Amino acid sequence: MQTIVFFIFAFIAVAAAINMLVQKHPIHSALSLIVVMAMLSIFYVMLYAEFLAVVQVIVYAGAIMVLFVFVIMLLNPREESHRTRQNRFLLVAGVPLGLCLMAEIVILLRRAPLGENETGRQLVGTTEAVGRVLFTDYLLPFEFISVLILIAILGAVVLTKREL
Amino acid sequence: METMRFNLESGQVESTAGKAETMILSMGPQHPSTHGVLRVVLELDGETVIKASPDIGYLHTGMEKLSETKTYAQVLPITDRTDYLAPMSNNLGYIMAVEKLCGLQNEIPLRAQYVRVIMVELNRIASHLVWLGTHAMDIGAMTVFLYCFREREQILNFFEAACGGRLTTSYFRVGGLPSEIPPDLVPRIQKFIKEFPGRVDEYETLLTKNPIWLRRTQGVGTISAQNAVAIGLSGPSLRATGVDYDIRKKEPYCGYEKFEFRVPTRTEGDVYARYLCRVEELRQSQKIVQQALDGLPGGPIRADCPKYVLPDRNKMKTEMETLIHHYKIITEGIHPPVGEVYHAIEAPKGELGYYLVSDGGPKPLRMHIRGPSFVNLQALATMCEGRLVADVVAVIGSLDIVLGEIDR
Amino acid sequence: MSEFSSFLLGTTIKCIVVIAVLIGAVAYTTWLERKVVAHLQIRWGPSRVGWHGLLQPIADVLKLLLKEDMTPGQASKFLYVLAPLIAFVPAALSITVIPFGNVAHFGSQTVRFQITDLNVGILFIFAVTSVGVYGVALGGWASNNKYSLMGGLRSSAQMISYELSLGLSVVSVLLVTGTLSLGQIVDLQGGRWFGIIPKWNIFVFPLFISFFTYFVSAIAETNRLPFDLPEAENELVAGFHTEYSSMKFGMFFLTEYINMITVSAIATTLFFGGWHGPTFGPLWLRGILPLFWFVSKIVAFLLFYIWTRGTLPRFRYDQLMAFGWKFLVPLSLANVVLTSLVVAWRA
Amino acid sequence: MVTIPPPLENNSTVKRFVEKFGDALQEVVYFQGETTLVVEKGRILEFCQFARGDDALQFDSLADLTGVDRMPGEPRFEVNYHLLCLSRAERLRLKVRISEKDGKVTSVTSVWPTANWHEREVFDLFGIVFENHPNLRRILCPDEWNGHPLRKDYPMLGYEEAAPSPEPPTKRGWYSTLSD
Repeated sequence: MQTIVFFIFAFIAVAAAINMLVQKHPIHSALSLIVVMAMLSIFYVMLYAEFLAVVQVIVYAGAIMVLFVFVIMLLNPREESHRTRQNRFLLVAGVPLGLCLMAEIVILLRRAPLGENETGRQLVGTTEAVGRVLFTDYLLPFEFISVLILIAILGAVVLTKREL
Repeated sequence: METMRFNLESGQVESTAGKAETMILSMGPQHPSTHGVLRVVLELDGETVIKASPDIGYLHTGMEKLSETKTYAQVLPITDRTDYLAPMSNNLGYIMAVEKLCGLQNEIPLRAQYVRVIMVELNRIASHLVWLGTHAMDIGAMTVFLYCFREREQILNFFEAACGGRLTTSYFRVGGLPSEIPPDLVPRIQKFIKEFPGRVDEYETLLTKNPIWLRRTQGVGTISAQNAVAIGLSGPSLRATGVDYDIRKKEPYCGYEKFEFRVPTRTEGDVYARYLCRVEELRQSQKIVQQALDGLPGGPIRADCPKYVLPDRNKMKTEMETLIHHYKIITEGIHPPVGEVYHAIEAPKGELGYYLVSDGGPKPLRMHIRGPSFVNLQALATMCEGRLVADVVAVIGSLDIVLGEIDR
Repeated sequence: MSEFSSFLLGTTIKCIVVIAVLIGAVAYTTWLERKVVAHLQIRWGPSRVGWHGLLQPIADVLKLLLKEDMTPGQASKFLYVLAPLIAFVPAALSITVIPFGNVAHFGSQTVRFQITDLNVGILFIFAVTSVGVYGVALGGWASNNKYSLMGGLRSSAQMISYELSLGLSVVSVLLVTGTLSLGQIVDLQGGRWFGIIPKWNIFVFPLFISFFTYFVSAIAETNRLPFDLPEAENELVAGFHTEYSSMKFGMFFLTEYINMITVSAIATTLFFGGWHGPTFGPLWLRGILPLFWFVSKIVAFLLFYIWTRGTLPRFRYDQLMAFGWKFLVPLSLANVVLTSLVVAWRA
Repeated sequence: MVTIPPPLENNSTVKRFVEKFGDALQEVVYFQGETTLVVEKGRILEFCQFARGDDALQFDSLADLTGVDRMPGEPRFEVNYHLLCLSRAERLRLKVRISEKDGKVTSVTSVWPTANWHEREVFDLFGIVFENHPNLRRILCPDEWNGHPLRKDYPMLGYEEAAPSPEPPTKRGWYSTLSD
């Protein structure tokens, strides 16, 4: 049962991802990306990580992508011409990078313990587990990231308010 | 991307290269808040208005041309249809211009003058009520609109009782009134006028100190007194900038000098100031109507001037000469002397001027209406520059325009 | 019957019932709004179709269904059709985790008046509603109309901004109750202090501030006056749904009212004890009464909504953003800190 | 020297104009309490500047500006300027007479910005051209309208062609966005 559901959603996710690349209009690409995000969140649910699933939707689909769509709507670009597609630089840099990424995934997958992990189920994705881990083991990185984001926010404010 | 754009003011085609990309928004002529068929072409940067150019003429019906083919009496119903929210004021403006042309200014009996003042001031209240309702609605407060219409309805009923028409009254006649007012009208108006200040309080509770209302109106659409005069603003919009000019006070007509009232002025010149001025005018008009009702004299309602004014019907049946005058006026119309006059009155929206040129014939050679809305609307561009789209709506509302009068 | 299929059957029945009731509720919310606003404005409101216009909503739905469904020529067709759906589905989804009533016993059957009690219930609602923005934004964009576009832009900016204070104001509740599950949050609000004051969250010390921030941001999230800028009819004609007609418009309309109901339901759940209220009488009445209390609390909120609509003017766009970012967000942040201190002191 | 009608003999406003302009003042008319100064067409701008700027006059407001077609009289057109002094509540009419052949007068928008729309209206309805007007386009009639409706010879019935009139090419097109 679970496997069937997984494959259905996995198929949708991959299709949406491909669609994102293929679509010419930025807004269609952005929407496809949102579909991918939604599918990812379903995978999280299937992994018993409800908190992550929900946060995935709130943060990525609900906030970040809204901003993307907002900006796209604001600029209202036309359909992308084919020019960028034929950029040689993309070919030269993109293919090796893609291969690297692929290799990484393969290595990671090979290292990862396959099969169901009953103990991991309860511990990884719940709100409590995430909170506990964040505020104990990973407190320092967590705080660092907060400061980093704060700096980014300040930077954004300064950039937009430059004319004042 | 370099885009060429037609500049509405200079008439030149300009390049937008190097400037922020702007959007042209054609607001109107079908738009809920342009009070009819006004079209404002807005050049927007985001939601900020870079330039607002009013485009008028969608309601141009050629009233001035039409008047040239009608006798002086026949022109009267046309004047109702200019500012259809203030038909009485328009009737009065036109009739007074004709009276001036005929040299009847000082012949009008007192009773007629008082009734004229009552009607015109009631009309001012009605017009301001529509303004208040629609203005509040433009800013999103919808309830005020219906409250205002409740009172306006009563005023229209009074008009109906007096002349049979609610919106197109065609009430006054050269030399006085067409007929005596119905006997129960005075007590009815008395009753309404007594209740009215409470009603104004009601509107004010909803708006005057409402923080959202204050934010939407204060400091919005500001214009300085100097600019206002230069651009020709008149009426409450002018007085909101601090220029104390009310034709009723400065060039009294129709016996306004007999009434005690205050001309409200503000100095801020913003939407809120215009709002306060008009609301105060509601109260002052109420006072004037009260005084006029209290002091309503008896006597004739038409001037005794057989050349221009229809004679008394009973006399007509007994006196040959009167019958001839009656016949002449009915068949040919009146023949004012050759000359030209401009008569301005204080309409609810500002200076309403009627310019009449007579060539001695029964039809005016030229009739021109100086509509306050037409001139006031010119200030829109200045007031909206650099503001937001929502402010354009607030400013249009605060100018209190009627397109029938702008396009004529 | 296996556990799974009985779960499936039960949930399906609940879903169908809830959706049907919800749509009916929406229809009669519109009736309520028209009637109440009318009476605020000294007029009658719907009065011709049925007794006191009670059949008006049905007539409205029929009208919407039978109207010509137009698509503007230059619109982005796919997105234009998709947008109302994107708006509608999340709105309907978010009702799933709200507990309407206590566990009731009908004979041998035990029914819980809640479709599902997720342990991240409140977050789920946020997640789902945050997707609803796309409906409005895309609807505005896809119509290829400048007014719609401006409405869409306004709404996406507005909804992101107010989601922040909405989320922050809920955080304080979570701090006090210590759970994300709406079922548990309601359970914790049972009982009374000193026998009279119900143990509702609104009466817990700093939480009335969060209720304030929550409700104000919620009004903004649902695009209602005084925050109805995305559709501000006096500036933007009809904002993002200017070009929509027939049932596509109906979907947006439904969405708005479902959102109102959802927001009221969440407010009831988080702050006003959910379905808690005095119960008495026979067993079936005890099962039904919580439902009644829950509904009456929602209706009270809806009436408040309608009241504000009849009273207040509309904000201007920049004022709205300033209000959100400069007042509500700092206030709810400060409230989170305050609540944390209170909770820490109590522990 | 222009003759001044008796009621205006002691009128300070009229005196001031007579002192300043003398011959350029073609006629002084007094009718029903209104003063009209008929002004030499070429000097109307000077008159207006003086009327507005002079300390004794201070006609700071232009209440109205309109045209009259006196066909078949000659000169055919008149343009009337209704000035208003807000501080003294005094009104004054300036009038210029324009022949059909000429059909031009200087714009007074530089003196009173409010003249802008009034002059556009007179241009639209009478076809009188206001020189140095910042934006002389039709205002009430559509841009592509033929003829000037308030002229006495404008056809009132049927589909006759309006008499062609001298006018600058009408600027058209609100959008005219020429891309690239």
